[in-house]
Amino acid sequence: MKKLINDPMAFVDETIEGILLARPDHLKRCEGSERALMRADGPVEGKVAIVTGGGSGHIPVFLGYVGPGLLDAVSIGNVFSSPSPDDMLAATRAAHGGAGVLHLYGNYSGDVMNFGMAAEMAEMEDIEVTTVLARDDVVSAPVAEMDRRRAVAGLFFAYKIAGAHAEEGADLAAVAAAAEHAAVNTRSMGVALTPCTIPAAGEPTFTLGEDEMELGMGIHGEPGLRRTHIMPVDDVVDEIMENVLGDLPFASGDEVAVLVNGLGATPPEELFLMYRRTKVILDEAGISVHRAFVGEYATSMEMAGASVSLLKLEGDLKRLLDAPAYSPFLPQWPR
Amino acid sequence: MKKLINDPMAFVDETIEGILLARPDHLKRCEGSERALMRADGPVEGKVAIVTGGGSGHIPVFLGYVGPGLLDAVSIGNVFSSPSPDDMLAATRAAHGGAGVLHLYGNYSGDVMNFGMAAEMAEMEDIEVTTVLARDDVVSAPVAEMDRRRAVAGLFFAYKIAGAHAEEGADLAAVAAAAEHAAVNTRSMGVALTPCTIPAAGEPTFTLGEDEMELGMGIHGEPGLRRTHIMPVDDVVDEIMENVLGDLPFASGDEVAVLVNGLGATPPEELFLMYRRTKVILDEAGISVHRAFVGEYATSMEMAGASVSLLKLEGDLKRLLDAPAYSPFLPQWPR
Amino acid sequence: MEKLTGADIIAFLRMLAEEMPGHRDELRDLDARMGDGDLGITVSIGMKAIGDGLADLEGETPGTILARSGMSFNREAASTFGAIFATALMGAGKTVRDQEEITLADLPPMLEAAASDVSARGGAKPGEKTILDVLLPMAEALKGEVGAGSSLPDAARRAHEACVEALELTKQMEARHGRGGWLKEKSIGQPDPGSTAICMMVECFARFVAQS
Amino acid sequence: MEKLTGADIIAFLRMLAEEMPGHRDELRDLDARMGDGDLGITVSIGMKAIGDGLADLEGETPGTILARSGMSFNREAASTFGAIFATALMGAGKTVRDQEEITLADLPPMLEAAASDVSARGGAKPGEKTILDVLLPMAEALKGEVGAGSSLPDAARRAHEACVEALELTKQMEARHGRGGWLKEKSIGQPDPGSTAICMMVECFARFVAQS
Ligand SMILES: Nc1ncnc2c1ncn2[C@@H]1O[C@H](COP(=O)(O)OP(=O)(O)O)[C@@H](O)[C@H]1O
Ligand SMILES: Nc1ncnc2c1ncn2[C@@H]1O[C@H](COP(=O)(O)OP(=O)(O)O)[C@@H](O)[C@H]1O
Ligand SMILES: [Mg+2]
Ligand SMILES: [Mg+2]
Ligand SMILES: [Mg+2]
Ligand SMILES: [Mg+2]
Repeated sequence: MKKLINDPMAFVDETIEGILLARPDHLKRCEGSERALMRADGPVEGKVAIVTGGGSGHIPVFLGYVGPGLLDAVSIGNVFSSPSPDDMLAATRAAHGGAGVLHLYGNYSGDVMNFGMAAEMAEMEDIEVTTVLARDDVVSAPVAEMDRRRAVAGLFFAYKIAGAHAEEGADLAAVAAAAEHAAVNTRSMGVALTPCTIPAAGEPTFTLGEDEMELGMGIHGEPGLRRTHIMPVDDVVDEIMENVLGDLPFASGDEVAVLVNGLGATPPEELFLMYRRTKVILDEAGISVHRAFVGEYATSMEMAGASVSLLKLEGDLKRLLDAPAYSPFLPQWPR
Repeated sequence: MKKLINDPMAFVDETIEGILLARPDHLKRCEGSERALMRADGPVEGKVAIVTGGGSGHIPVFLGYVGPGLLDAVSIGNVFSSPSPDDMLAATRAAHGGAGVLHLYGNYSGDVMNFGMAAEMAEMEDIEVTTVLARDDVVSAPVAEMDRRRAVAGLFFAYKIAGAHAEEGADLAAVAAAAEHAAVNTRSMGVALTPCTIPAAGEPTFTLGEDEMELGMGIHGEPGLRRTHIMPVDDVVDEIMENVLGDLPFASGDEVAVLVNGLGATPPEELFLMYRRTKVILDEAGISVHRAFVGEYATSMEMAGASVSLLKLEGDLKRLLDAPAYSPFLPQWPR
Repeated sequence: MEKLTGADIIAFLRMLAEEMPGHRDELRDLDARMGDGDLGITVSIGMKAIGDGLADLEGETPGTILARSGMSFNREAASTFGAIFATALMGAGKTVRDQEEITLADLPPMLEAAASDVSARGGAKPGEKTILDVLLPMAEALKGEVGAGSSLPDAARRAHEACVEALELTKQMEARHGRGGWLKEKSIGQPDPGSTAICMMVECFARFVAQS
Repeated sequence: MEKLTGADIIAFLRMLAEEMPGHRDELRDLDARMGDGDLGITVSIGMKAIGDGLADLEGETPGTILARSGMSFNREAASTFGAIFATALMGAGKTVRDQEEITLADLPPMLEAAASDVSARGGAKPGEKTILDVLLPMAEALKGEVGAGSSLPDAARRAHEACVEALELTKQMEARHGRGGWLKEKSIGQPDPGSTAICMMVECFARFVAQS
């Protein structure tokens, strides 16, 4: 295990310490939890609070999305494991500005069950909670069973859009509706080239042969569509786009935002090669690109691989996507 | 070689195509060269133009630093190889806004010689050129031979500061002086855990054993201080900081900006672990941190490793570092 | 031993806290074949958390000890299994809330309450390769033992046998929940990792009541 | 063959363009031991660029062909070696600018001009493990051949021998320039990669003038 770490068991807590030292003006701890962080200027009185959370190992997901125009608080689990309901409750309580709380996170069963417990506890404290789940990975279940789909990098769009709507002063139902609109309009698929290692486990959770890649693999190594010999990037993108475009389905005349996300070890250069092919395919399909995001928006530590996400822009989505937002964990927005 | 690429020989040109497709509002080609890019709104009349360049494989270095408040044009070499003087000349000519050009880049002999040829050609066309070299890697030569030192991620500070001063309307001599001030006030040292592969070469240029790291290794795999068994990150930072602090030397009462840079495969989490220890050491030394930058500011494709850079803030440097600047290839600035 | 006091439950949980981390790699490898590999760590950390919390539970009733231990587990090792396991222990504990002791006759309703709360929390039904598929067969087996008037140690041995048989049957099931759910038909052939962990705990329980 | 016309220079450069890429891996490995590994690619791409540019140079003088070929090399394969090699070819070409043909007697001043321009461009002095350390010994050897009235093929063979000997001596030198410069005393023991490439070209030259 080649990592720049100290004690593997202290990995998450020490990372949080480093983050708080580096960003004292941006983040602070939520009262009553070592594993929950919030906007340094929060709670924002009268604003719908958006709370997220999930396993560690995915920065900027999750804590990197806390900030003005984005989310309010986050609970932090061990690497690739759900946070505890106590930490989720602490985040919910601390972020609550009197206008209700949106729990917005990825559709993983550990997170769903633990956030479910936290939401029940919050309701007992008279905090209104609504839940929206990102579930953008087209490979993870057939479209008819969308509620079984897992979330990958496309979660970014739901964060950005819900965050912008909350910042505008929308109420809880409206913020949740915008988040859900983004979630159901987003489709993603990825490819993995190398595994990553959970520090406390010490060994990669899966293996890929010297010349292999897995199309559709999830960001924790969940099984994908198929394992294949390394292919040229254009062929990889062709297969990704075939699955992504056909799923919503996207159609000629649509306007989209594109996210090409790197999982960690894949260099920026290769992400732009992926975008290059994506753009050609979209042009051919008569689909126009409003904005392209290319970079690391959801990582899996040192995993090599990438994903392409499309968000179909309709109604308010474009305005909300374009709204300002700030977090020092994110790439600068294209403008 | 596990990469998301097409033909390895087309890697650089296809990357540039992808970048231009993704960022049409931000970058355009310089006239007369396929390997030179500039601000889409350039040349900026009356402003000192800053031109950089170097080998590919380091995004956001070099082209990611072109933008408002930053640089004006860039020439792009093959992976880890200098651009040609023709491309440097094309960038110089295209960016020139009538107020002279600063050639600002890293101290690598290929770049120095080729930029030297380009500067001579530019002068023949009556374009005034001044050159400043970043040379921040403390390991690469003793302090008495600073002019033999290579540049690593600390180049970022020289870019940011020179870019801000040019944007303010300073003249060529003043912009060059600010760049040189940043360059001589910056000290860096890194560590490498795994190699990377030049696409056209197909094989890693160096090897490191399963349990080895190399302290002080350069961003192309240049030899460092010593090769050692993997150490805890705190010990790595201790050794880096001992070399960095002693070199300027930094002293109690100094105010610095810190850059913890990831080389590519090292996850953000680990960079924050590095910052955590760096901050403790600086506190103990009585050195205060004005701003911390933690992320990927200069990569080496899929290399795992990181570096710590310190900029001693004096005079105008703080104001220039804090000035706004925009490029979609960079992390959002801490504010 | 025919009755379990709070002190007995604490002793048993301490035994689990000591022994279960020894299964860490086995559970990790099993779970890694089901999509990720977190279960080994989850069970190690969660059991250690239970162990660390026991000192504060001296003098409490068996039901409270179980419920609070479930919460400790999931606080330190939150995860799908953590939430499910906490839900199960809370459900079981609730059933014997005010009792100072529990006997063999209490075990079937405790297991049934655990299963029904787990089902409510995670939406699983029997046959979907979850811990329900060992909890319910054990409840059935224990009902039989109660009817036959067995001793607690004999019944516990029998419950463990039923658990092992039921675990074997999970191999043929297709996972629908947790990360294993994405494997679809590829999940067939492997035993359910969560149920494997339960089986290890029951084996421990059988030894505990036999030896005390 | 005692004189080299423009057509001869083109034929020789075409031979280099065909043969030098065959040394790609050898040069890469040698250069990789000196800090990076780009020299193999540099020489392959650069020589191909020279080859591709030759058609446009038909009818030009030897000096122009050499100078323009140096620029082609560095345009496509810019690098330390590219800049140095272009500088060398431009310096050599300049020396015989207007001549339609070159003879043995032209070679020593061509090599000396190349070395002095390289030194001006890169700041190296003899003994610092650069191509100067083969260029200057070859110039000396060729001066001797001119004095002895040797034939061009004999002189070229002798120049190659001098180059091989000089290359051997670079092993003992400590690099100060390029990426090898950072290796300091660790660069001792390896021959200079750039000088190795020059030696390969000179070997080619000796064969060219012998066979034509
Ligand atoms: N909905 C559910 N109901 C009951 N048990 C479940 C459910 N989902 C998962 N489990 C149990 O949890 C185990 C997996 O736990 P864990 O590894 O923590 O979760 P994940 O699958 O999210 O990685 C499974 O083997 C199964 O026994
Ligand atoms: N300043 C210099 N003067 C002359 N030759 C040089 C100089 N620097 C490097 N060289 C030559 O160039 C070769 C290295 O070329 P290359 O691999 O392109 O450069 P780099 O060392 O930057 O990777 C060296 O082996 C040496 O022969
Ligand atoms: Mg990375
Ligand atoms: Mg990366
Ligand atoms: Mg699991
Ligand atoms: Mg080299």
